[in-house]
Amino acid sequence: MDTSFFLAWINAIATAVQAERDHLTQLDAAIGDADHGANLDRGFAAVRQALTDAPPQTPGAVLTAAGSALIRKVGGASGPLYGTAFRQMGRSLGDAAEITPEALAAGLEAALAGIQKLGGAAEGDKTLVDALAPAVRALGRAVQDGTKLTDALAATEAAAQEGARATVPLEARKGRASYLGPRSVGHEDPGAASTVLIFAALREAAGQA
Amino acid sequence: MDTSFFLAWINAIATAVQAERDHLTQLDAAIGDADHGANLDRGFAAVRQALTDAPPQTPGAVLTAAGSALIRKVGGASGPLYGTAFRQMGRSLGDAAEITPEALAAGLEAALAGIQKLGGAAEGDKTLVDALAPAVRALGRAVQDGTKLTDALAATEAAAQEGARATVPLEARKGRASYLGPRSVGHEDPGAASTVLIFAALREAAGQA
Amino acid sequence: MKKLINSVDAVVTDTLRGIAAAHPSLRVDVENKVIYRADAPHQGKVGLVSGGGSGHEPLHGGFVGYGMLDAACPGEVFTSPVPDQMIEASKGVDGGAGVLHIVKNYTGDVLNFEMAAELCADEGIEVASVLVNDDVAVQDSLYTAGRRGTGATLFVEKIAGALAETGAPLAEVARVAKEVNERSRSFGVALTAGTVPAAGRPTFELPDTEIELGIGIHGEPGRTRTSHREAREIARLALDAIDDDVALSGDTLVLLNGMGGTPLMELYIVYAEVAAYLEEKGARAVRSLVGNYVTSLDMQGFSVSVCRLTDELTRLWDAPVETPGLRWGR
Amino acid sequence: MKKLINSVDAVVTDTLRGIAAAHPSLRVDVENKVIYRADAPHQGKVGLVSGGGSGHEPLHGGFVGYGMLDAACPGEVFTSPVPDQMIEASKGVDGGAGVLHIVKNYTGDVLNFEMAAELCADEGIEVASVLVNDDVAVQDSLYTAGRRGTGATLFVEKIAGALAETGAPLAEVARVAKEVNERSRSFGVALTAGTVPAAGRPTFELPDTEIELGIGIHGEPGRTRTSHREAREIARLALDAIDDDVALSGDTLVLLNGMGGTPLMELYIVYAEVAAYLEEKGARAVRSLVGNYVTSLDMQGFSVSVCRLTDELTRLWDAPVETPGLRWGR
Ligand SMILES: Nc1ncnc2c1ncn2[C@@H]1O[C@H](COP(=O)(O)OP(=O)(O)O)[C@@H](O)[C@H]1O
Ligand SMILES: Nc1ncnc2c1ncn2[C@@H]1O[C@H](COP(=O)(O)OP(=O)(O)O)[C@@H](O)[C@H]1O
Ligand SMILES: [Mg+2]
Ligand SMILES: [Mg+2]
Ligand SMILES: [Mg+2]
Ligand SMILES: [Mg+2]
Repeated sequence: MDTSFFLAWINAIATAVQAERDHLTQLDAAIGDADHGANLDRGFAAVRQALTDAPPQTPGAVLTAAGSALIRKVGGASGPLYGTAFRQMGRSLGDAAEITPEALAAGLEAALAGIQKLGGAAEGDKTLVDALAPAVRALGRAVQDGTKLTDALAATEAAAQEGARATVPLEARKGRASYLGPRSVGHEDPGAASTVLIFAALREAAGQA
Repeated sequence: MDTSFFLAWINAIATAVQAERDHLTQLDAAIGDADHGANLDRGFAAVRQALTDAPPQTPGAVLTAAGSALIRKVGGASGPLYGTAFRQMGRSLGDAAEITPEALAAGLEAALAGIQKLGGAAEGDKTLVDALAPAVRALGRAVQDGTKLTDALAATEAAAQEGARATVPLEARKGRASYLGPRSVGHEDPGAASTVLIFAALREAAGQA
Repeated sequence: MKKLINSVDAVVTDTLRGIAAAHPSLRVDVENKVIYRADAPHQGKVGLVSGGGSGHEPLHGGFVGYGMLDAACPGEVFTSPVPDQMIEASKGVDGGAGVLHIVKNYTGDVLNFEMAAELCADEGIEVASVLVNDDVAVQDSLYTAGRRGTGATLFVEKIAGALAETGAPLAEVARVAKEVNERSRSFGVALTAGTVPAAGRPTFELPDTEIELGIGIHGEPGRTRTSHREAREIARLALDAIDDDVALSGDTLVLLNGMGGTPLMELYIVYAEVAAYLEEKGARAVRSLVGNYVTSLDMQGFSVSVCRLTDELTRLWDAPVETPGLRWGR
Repeated sequence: MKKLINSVDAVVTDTLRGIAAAHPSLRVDVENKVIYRADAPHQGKVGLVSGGGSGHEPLHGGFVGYGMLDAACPGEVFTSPVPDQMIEASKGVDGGAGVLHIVKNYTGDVLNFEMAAELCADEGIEVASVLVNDDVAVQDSLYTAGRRGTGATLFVEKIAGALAETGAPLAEVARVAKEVNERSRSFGVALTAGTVPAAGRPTFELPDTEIELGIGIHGEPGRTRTSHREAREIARLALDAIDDDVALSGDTLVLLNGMGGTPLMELYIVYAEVAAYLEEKGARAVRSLVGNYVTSLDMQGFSVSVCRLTDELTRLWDAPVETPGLRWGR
């Protein structure tokens, strides 16, 4: 996976977030403050702009730039969290020009660690970690098993999807939804839903590559 | 017509205003500020209270006390206008113990004159004057013709009713409805509607006497 | 209807209890429905009394205090107060220099204040009255009730109050009050109608795509209805109406007033357009207020009032004031 | 959705343009979205910076001025600002005595302010932070995000601002800010939900017969829904929640805060009940504010905040302040 692969991924995320903007916002209206779609759409539009204005030359630089743009433009909880995730992943990829599946898996592990260090959420707290953590584990396993990349990424997306769905019955302990206590039960976490979009975009990018 | 006749009249007005409170308010909502029913209901409740607290001994005193209570408790445009009307009528009746139809007609003329002096409205301005003036004229004619009192009061009520209905197509030149300009057209004036109640109550009181 | 009230009949009394509890600088006669400066009357100072229907808070009770009103008489919701209240208030604030009645031009207010003024005269209190009629949405003529009094009432109360505080005589205070009114114009726009508690539902219905132009402060519908549009264009419609009536120029005092249910954010958005419009016309908003001052229950919308200033009016506007609703310089 | 805006995307910028036009005492950097005191920085004075999502006006921009904040950073509607804004603001107000960040406890605000504080430290600006978390509607625990910051933010900004004005060092200003927060509790009630411009419809639906208890200021639904009832009982529900958390007694400062769409009349009606409740408990509201201060767009409802005063806090509360939203003593 080269620089253009990662540019394609980011692009696919931006497209998906724009298409799902209202859906994400509606999820956030139920247990948050009705801005998750608007936040990410604004953020990934800024990411696209940043990548056009100063095209990065390595996969790591693409992700670092994307993360920085998210931190600069999103605000809210998801801005620093996703921003840190992309920046940590970018740092983990270093300045390699070509990324192996193993490096991709390690990068996503770094992203997860970054989010958890910053936000302090564990699995089961009904946050995007509930989609991200199983996806990262699924990718790690698939890569270890030598699964073909497109299959590995399909499994990753499926794991994220399942993790997101599994947030529905949970009571939130982190983020705004936690204010609702038991009333947060019965709704999908918006951040988990946007994490699914990120992994769907990754599979898509791999399918086109 | 003796003191108890006038007490019965006032009582009948209070009952009618209470029953028609919402209707009067809805008329006022269309071209005013949605309080005419509440205003008059508050006012005639206070009138009832005043007449119970200190029972007046003559017809004139009944009307003067009623007018004073309206001025003290209603506020708005209708409070001083109706209050002045009853006070002027009370003054016109003097301290007679028994009121003739002629004196009644003269009293209502005084009421009309009081309202017009205070409010400056002419017929056709889409106010309660549009119901009051033709009613006063009808009573004067009937009394002059020697019509039986109950018939005379039925004609008076009919004239008020017709006058009220005739306010519908008018454009208001006085009161709040005048702010609407041409948009006041097509609605019955709430004050004209309450004037009809007053004459209906008068006919009722005569029917029971 | 969903309101924070105890009962429809108690709204005015309960509001007065709240005002009394919140503002030790005021003395509230809940039974007679009069709000006084706690330290009224002031010997030798002209007393300022205003009043009108409730539902316009902070007008008038929120403008009682140093440098503004000496007393306010709240009527029932959207219903002018009764003469008894005005007489009581006038007696309570008369410091021997007479009393100025500030009356918004509505038939009810005018009639009740007129009756009160007559009865005050009978009791030996000198009363002068000023009529506020700033609303350009209403066509004025000899044969109609004339223009409504709306936002400019605040200008009149503040500026006349400042002059009264200097010990000026009644005729002078009345003169400046009239001058402020003559130099002021207002226009209002509604996005939704307010709900009178006793009526239980909005005074008029507006679809989501329409707004009312030329509304007053009593929930009466406006002169015309038009399609909802950008804040910029709505501000322009309002200011065009004012500018058509009297050309906007020079230094002005601007009140961008919320009708009660509109958030401050939106008022600032409109104010940005108002300031830009004035500049285009070669006028300048050298003094301004943005917020809820002369409201209409929970109505959504705004009114804009412009007073063309003179040096005297600017100086009096800047003079110290200390009321619940307006406070500076002290 | 019917709002006075030019476009959904421009609400924050247009609001800033309006604030800039209305308040010459402020310097507004519309592009970087920072509102400064026009005369910042003050040499030797601790700089106070706060910020948070837009839609809560006058919080925070309306509290920039003498005796309160030196700068405010508005985020998008209901979205915390970004670190760049906070860094810019901190640089702009640092007079060499360090900067206090006043942060409402929301994950987004906390994370963004944390990042900003780190980057400020890198640039040699001393930063202390105080977290406001006064909302008793939220169950607090080690494993959750903790309590929200709501109305008490105003108390913290006013009192810390007054102390900073005396030239007190950063540690002292941070100490008093924390003390105010610890002594304050809030609870909110909604009659209707607000509408985020970008979402286009109310965040939640409430039937005409129900109210939400324990709402925050971001349109999030509350903890429980109950039947609508008299203002007296609703006030009691709110104060019971506070009193259960920390017994109400002694002299208190009370904020009866409107959520943006509720008229002042109703706020006074609720305040009368709040004052009566406190008296029943043997506490007293010796200082109070009634009005729209920490809002949630056009939401209808109120929040009540109570701070148990000390002599020091009372003195600092009474100290002069001159901001668009709060002004006395000058
Ligand atoms: N402490 C946390 N750790 C991980 N994710 C979190 C945390 N707090 C919130 N989130 C995620 O952020 C999402 C909300 O993002 P967004 O709506 O953009 O921000 P905000 O909550 O500030 O409005 C939540 O759905 C949740 O997945
Ligand atoms: N100048 C006037 N002369 C006669 N009647 C008037 C005048 N102004 C208003 N009215 C009457 O008063 C009625 C309204 O009364 P009400 O609603 O109680 O008072 P307000 O208009 O102050 O709310 C109108 O329908 C009209 O009939
Ligand atoms: Mg959100
Ligand atoms: Mg009326
Ligand atoms: Mg009325
Ligand atoms: Mg948010």
